[in-house]
Amino acid sequence: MTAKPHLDRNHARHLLGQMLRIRRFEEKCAELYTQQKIRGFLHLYIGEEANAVGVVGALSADDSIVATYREHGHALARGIPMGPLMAEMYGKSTGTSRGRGGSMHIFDRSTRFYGGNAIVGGGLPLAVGLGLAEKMRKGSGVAACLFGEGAVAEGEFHESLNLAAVWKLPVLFVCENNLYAMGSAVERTESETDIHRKAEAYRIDSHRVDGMDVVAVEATTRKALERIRAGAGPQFLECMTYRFRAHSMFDSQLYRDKSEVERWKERDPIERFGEWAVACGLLHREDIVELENKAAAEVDAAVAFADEGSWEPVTDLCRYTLMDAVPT
Amino acid sequence: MTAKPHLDRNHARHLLGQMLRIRRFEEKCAELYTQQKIRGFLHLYIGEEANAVGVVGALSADDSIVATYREHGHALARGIPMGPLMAEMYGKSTGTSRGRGGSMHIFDRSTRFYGGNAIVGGGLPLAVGLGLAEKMRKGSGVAACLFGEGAVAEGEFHESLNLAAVWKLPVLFVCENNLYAMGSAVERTESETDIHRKAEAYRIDSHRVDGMDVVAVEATTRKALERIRAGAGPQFLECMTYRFRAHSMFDSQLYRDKSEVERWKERDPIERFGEWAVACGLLHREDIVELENKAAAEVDAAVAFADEGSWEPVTDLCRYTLMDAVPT
Amino acid sequence: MTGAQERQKTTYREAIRQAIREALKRDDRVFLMGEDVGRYGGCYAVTKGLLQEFGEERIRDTPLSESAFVGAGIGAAMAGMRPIVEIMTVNFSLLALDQIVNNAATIPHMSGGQFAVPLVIRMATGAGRQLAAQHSHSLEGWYAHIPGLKVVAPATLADARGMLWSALLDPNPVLIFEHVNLYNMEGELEADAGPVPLAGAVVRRPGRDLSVITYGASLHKSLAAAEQLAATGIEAEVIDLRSLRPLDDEAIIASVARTRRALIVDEGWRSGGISAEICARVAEQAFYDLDAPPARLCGAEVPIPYPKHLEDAAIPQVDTIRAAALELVRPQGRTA
Amino acid sequence: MTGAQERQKTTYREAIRQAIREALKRDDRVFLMGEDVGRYGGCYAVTKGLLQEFGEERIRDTPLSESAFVGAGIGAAMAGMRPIVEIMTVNFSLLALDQIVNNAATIPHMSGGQFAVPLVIRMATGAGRQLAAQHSHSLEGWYAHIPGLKVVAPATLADARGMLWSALLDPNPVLIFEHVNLYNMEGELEADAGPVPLAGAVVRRPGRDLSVITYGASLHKSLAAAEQLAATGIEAEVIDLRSLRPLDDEAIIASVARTRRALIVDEGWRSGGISAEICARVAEQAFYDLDAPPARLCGAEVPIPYPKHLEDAAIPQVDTIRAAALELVRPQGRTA
Ligand SMILES: Cc1ncc(C[n+]2csc(CCOP(=O)(O)OP(=O)(O)O)c2C)c(N)n1
Ligand SMILES: Cc1ncc(C[n+]2csc(CCOP(=O)(O)OP(=O)(O)O)c2C)c(N)n1
Ligand SMILES: [Mg+2]
Ligand SMILES: [Mg+2]
Repeated sequence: MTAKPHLDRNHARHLLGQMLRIRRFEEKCAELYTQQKIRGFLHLYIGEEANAVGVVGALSADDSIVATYREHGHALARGIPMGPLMAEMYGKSTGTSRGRGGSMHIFDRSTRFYGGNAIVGGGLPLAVGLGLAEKMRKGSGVAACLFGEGAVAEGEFHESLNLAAVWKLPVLFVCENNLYAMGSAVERTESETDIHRKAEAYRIDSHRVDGMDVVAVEATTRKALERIRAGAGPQFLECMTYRFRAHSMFDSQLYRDKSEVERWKERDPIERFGEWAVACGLLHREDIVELENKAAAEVDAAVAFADEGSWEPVTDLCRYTLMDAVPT
Repeated sequence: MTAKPHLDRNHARHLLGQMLRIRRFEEKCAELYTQQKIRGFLHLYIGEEANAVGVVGALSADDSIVATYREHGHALARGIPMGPLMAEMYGKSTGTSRGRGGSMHIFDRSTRFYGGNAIVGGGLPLAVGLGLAEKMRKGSGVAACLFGEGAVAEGEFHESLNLAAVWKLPVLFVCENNLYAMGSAVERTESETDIHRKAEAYRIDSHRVDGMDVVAVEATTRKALERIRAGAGPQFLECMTYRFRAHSMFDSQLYRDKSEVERWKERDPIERFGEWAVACGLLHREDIVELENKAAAEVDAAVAFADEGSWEPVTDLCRYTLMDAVPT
Repeated sequence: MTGAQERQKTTYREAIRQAIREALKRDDRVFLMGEDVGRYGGCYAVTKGLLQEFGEERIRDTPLSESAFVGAGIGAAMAGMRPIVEIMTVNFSLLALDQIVNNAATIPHMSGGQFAVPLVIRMATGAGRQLAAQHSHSLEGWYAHIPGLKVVAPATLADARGMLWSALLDPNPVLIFEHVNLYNMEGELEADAGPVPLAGAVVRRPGRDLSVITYGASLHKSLAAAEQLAATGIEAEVIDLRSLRPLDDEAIIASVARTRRALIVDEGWRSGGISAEICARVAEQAFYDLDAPPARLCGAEVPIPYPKHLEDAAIPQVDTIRAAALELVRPQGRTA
Repeated sequence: MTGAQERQKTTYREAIRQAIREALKRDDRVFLMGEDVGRYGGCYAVTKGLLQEFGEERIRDTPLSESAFVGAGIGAAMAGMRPIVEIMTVNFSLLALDQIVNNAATIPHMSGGQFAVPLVIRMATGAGRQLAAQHSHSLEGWYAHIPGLKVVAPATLADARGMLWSALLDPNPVLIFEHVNLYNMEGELEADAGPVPLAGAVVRRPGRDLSVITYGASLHKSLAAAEQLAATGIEAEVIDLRSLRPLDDEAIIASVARTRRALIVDEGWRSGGISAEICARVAEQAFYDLDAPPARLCGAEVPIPYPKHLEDAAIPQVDTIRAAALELVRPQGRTA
């Protein structure tokens, strides 16, 4: 881990703070799941926080985001308030999407968060369209699209990369390669496992980065965004990462060794960054304690907010199936 | 054009004869189309004959074939008799598929011809399945799949190549790159126009060949088949070719210059091979005349066969929508 | 319809092209994309000349990748554009179905109303050109099953032009189905013909003896059959549904209540087609008004075959519509 | 059902697994492929243990590529194998729809009967697990629109086991829909329970006052509602369709002719769903036997939402079935 230009104390606090918020939020979600306050599929991002914080943190307000069902981290990094996010996890009407989407479908118009998409690969064409709109309007925004390495096998991945490249659209494709798609190791599902080389088959600039290193992810993302804004067309990042938890809450993890998980945990992005920042004097131990406390307080408040929220009335069940107007 | 080991006089006669059969058959089809004996979409292969003859000619009886709506050449090269083929073009019950498929959907069980498929890219997954069946049964057959360069942008292309490669299936992917998909030049639709390099993104061995040179196509195909039979997994050929005619009978060809067409016609695979074979003493001019005569006679007979054929009774309209048994 | 307007001779194809041209001029958020819509001029020549007039930015030839360009249309619509996406033929739209059903039809509701998808998808549908089983199906009734979509099938020049207009004004994804056999249909259109609402069936021919409920290319066959029936003294009312989702229950039930007999004519497959839905609604809502069971005349349940005689036999024709109407009005044998 | 047979306690999930195991043992042309069917054990744990028992050749984990592996199943079936393809959830099957509709359902007819596609596709369907709008739909009725397919929805342990068997013996592509809420259902099964025909509805509960026509998970809700109705003196006959394509008209009409009232219960969206088709057939074929209009109770026409109260409200429940039955038998207000 090498210090990058912008890494002052404030920024280090920011990065660590964001990762901690995400981690603590999700740990709480796991707990709430066992209490059955959160139901359905819950996909935890624990272990992968450096990617959301590094990538999403590098975006500006006029950029847009498309993510997957494993998107709590991206939503928090984007600045979606934790209360409505937690309320959405509960399915409360005070949630980001009135509770209708739940964990897998966080949407937030005000931060240009175009959804957690639960069809693997299904978000990529949307991101191409967001990029297209931006280009046609001569805006400077970039559409960032995050997906797992499992999506790479889907036809929609292929079609989307080609279309973005042919039309030189401002799209940042970010593959969060955590080595598994549910129980399928990437070596078993991809004939070419070096995913970022696939991007080259579309003549898309492509970079692989250590996804357990928030500083590296952020720096690489910044460079990619600069190239896009300079008109170079789409860019591709492959973040090498690992999920510490099961795929979802229904997964007995027969497909991987505990020892493999343990090995990756040694590279925990939060601990690693914290230790390093303290070691090189960027942060004090007290900073960490303070950030932890803030995160804990925020999570508590979010749970309270979610608990208090009301349920959407059943009479509204069909509302918005058809829209009366385009929201502005 | 360089002579290859197997190229004796007989084989040269065979290659030229096959190409001539295809050419004359299709010229007649164009005529019959204006007479409205053939209807619907008619996609002529004229100019591309070296590919069908080179590729399909190299296959053995236990190999199988999946082609597209531009498949008359492949059907003839495979040995489907011209009479039933022409009857199918008419829609007669004496056609290969009782007339139900017409020009775009030639099927022939006895020669393992698994269809003209008219969904661009739609045949590739089928070929993967044919290869899978063969591998699971430990047979030595190869599934050859022919498609245009337009199919390369489709998701089904991507998914199929990956699956065949991951499972090391005996599939020969043959891209007949005639530079256009309807009116879309490949530079406008592919960010990487060097198609055979795309195959490498799946770690599939890939070769580009001059598709106007029947000898080269055949030799390259043979080598690819050998590698597949030796267990190397799928192989990919890109045949560089050109269609001399319109995409279908409804095409005013606004998208390309006449001069471009003329330039390619100078490389006519039939003339070129004929001239060369005569020049190097493999064939006599009389051979060519004789082959032309044979082709003409065969076409006449096929037309007569088709003309004489009856229409499938309307009472059979729904027959085979559901099958009573698996044909054997 | 202000009678004083200037009327122009044109075709269904031209009417759509005109509608697209006007939309492109009226609203700079509108653009067109699809396979071969530009240089080639569209596989059914609907979009010929538009590239020359509007340029490559707004008339976009796409690679063969139905899922990506339909999905891109959804994304662009969510971001505020007004894309018109052309899919050459309804059979190919199956390649984009994930995007249409899982995204376009779902996101507005699932996001709690935060995002609309004001997208228009046009596609050719139907049999009659001997294009066989991968190019000839009629799946518009099938799409009408999906909440979150609007599905229309203009059968006249005025509707072809005016419904595209309304579709672009609508905040929801609208699928427009253009029957391949209508493109060459000639007729007159007012120079300033306006938008036509997306919902609302219309009586194309009034009659007292039975209601023939239909849409698209079958409308014209039904009208021809009605003429023939009139010669034998039977007056068929012919209803053009125009919209398959939503259906105009009121118009359907009002007509059936008057005629007391309903024949639904539809080129799609019978089982679970749009005719089934109409039949069900008639049975549910007009049960006590009916003098006979509702009847359906649909496409045969087969992949459409290539030869003309079989293709003709596979879908409703003037003859078979007339026969079905006769059977409904003067049943052979069975009495109530 | 030979009463003397040994019966084993098991679950719906186990019954399917057992059926797959037996098929793999019985016929070496049978193999299973799909996402995570092997190492992971299947997303609903149906296939757990099969990889260990049968090995990688016959239990094939596929990449995430629904179109390719479904299409590969079609190709392998055409070449003489007997593949079982698992698609995790019906919503994802939309990605493979081109292969299912344009190839599997079409090739036998289009090739003039030269090729059959003896393929079995299993998928999970339905709501009830709070999985929201991209994982919870009920599209089996939609698939039932497609000629060339057979569509079944086993609702009992015996059917889950026996219909898979029959599906593998069938020369046609068969889609098997397994409702997510049934997997944990417990019951007894005979040790040597045999194949169950793919067509043929069955009366699960006889009754004289109305026919409740349903299938899948709604069967169990309907039976529960029937019990409650019985307490109020109303005897509902409950028909389990089992197969949605073909439909068993004879059984449906016979029941309705007896009870003179039909209520169709179905978790899918109402418009153009399988209930519409049944309603239409009842209206067409049993019109003169009906004492009241046929009625439908279907899923609300929305993408299924995540929260339990809304998800519950979006699909038929015991309460709403009972209420609909009551309304049909003792209508409030309206008289004939
Ligand atoms: C089209 C589709 N197929 C299958 C699934 C079921 N599924 C959900 S997540 C998942 C694994 C995806 O893996 P990856 O893309 O690597 O993302 P990760 O879960 O590792 O973040 C699968 C198979 C789905 N949601 N969509
Ligand atoms: C999925 C799909 N989309 C569009 C079409 C319409 N279409 C038929 S042929 C064709 C061009 C295909 O070009 P290519 O693959 O290069 O083959 P070629 O015609 O050049 O032999 C198109 C767009 C189709 N048949 N299927
Ligand atoms: Mg992964
Ligand atoms: Mg081409």
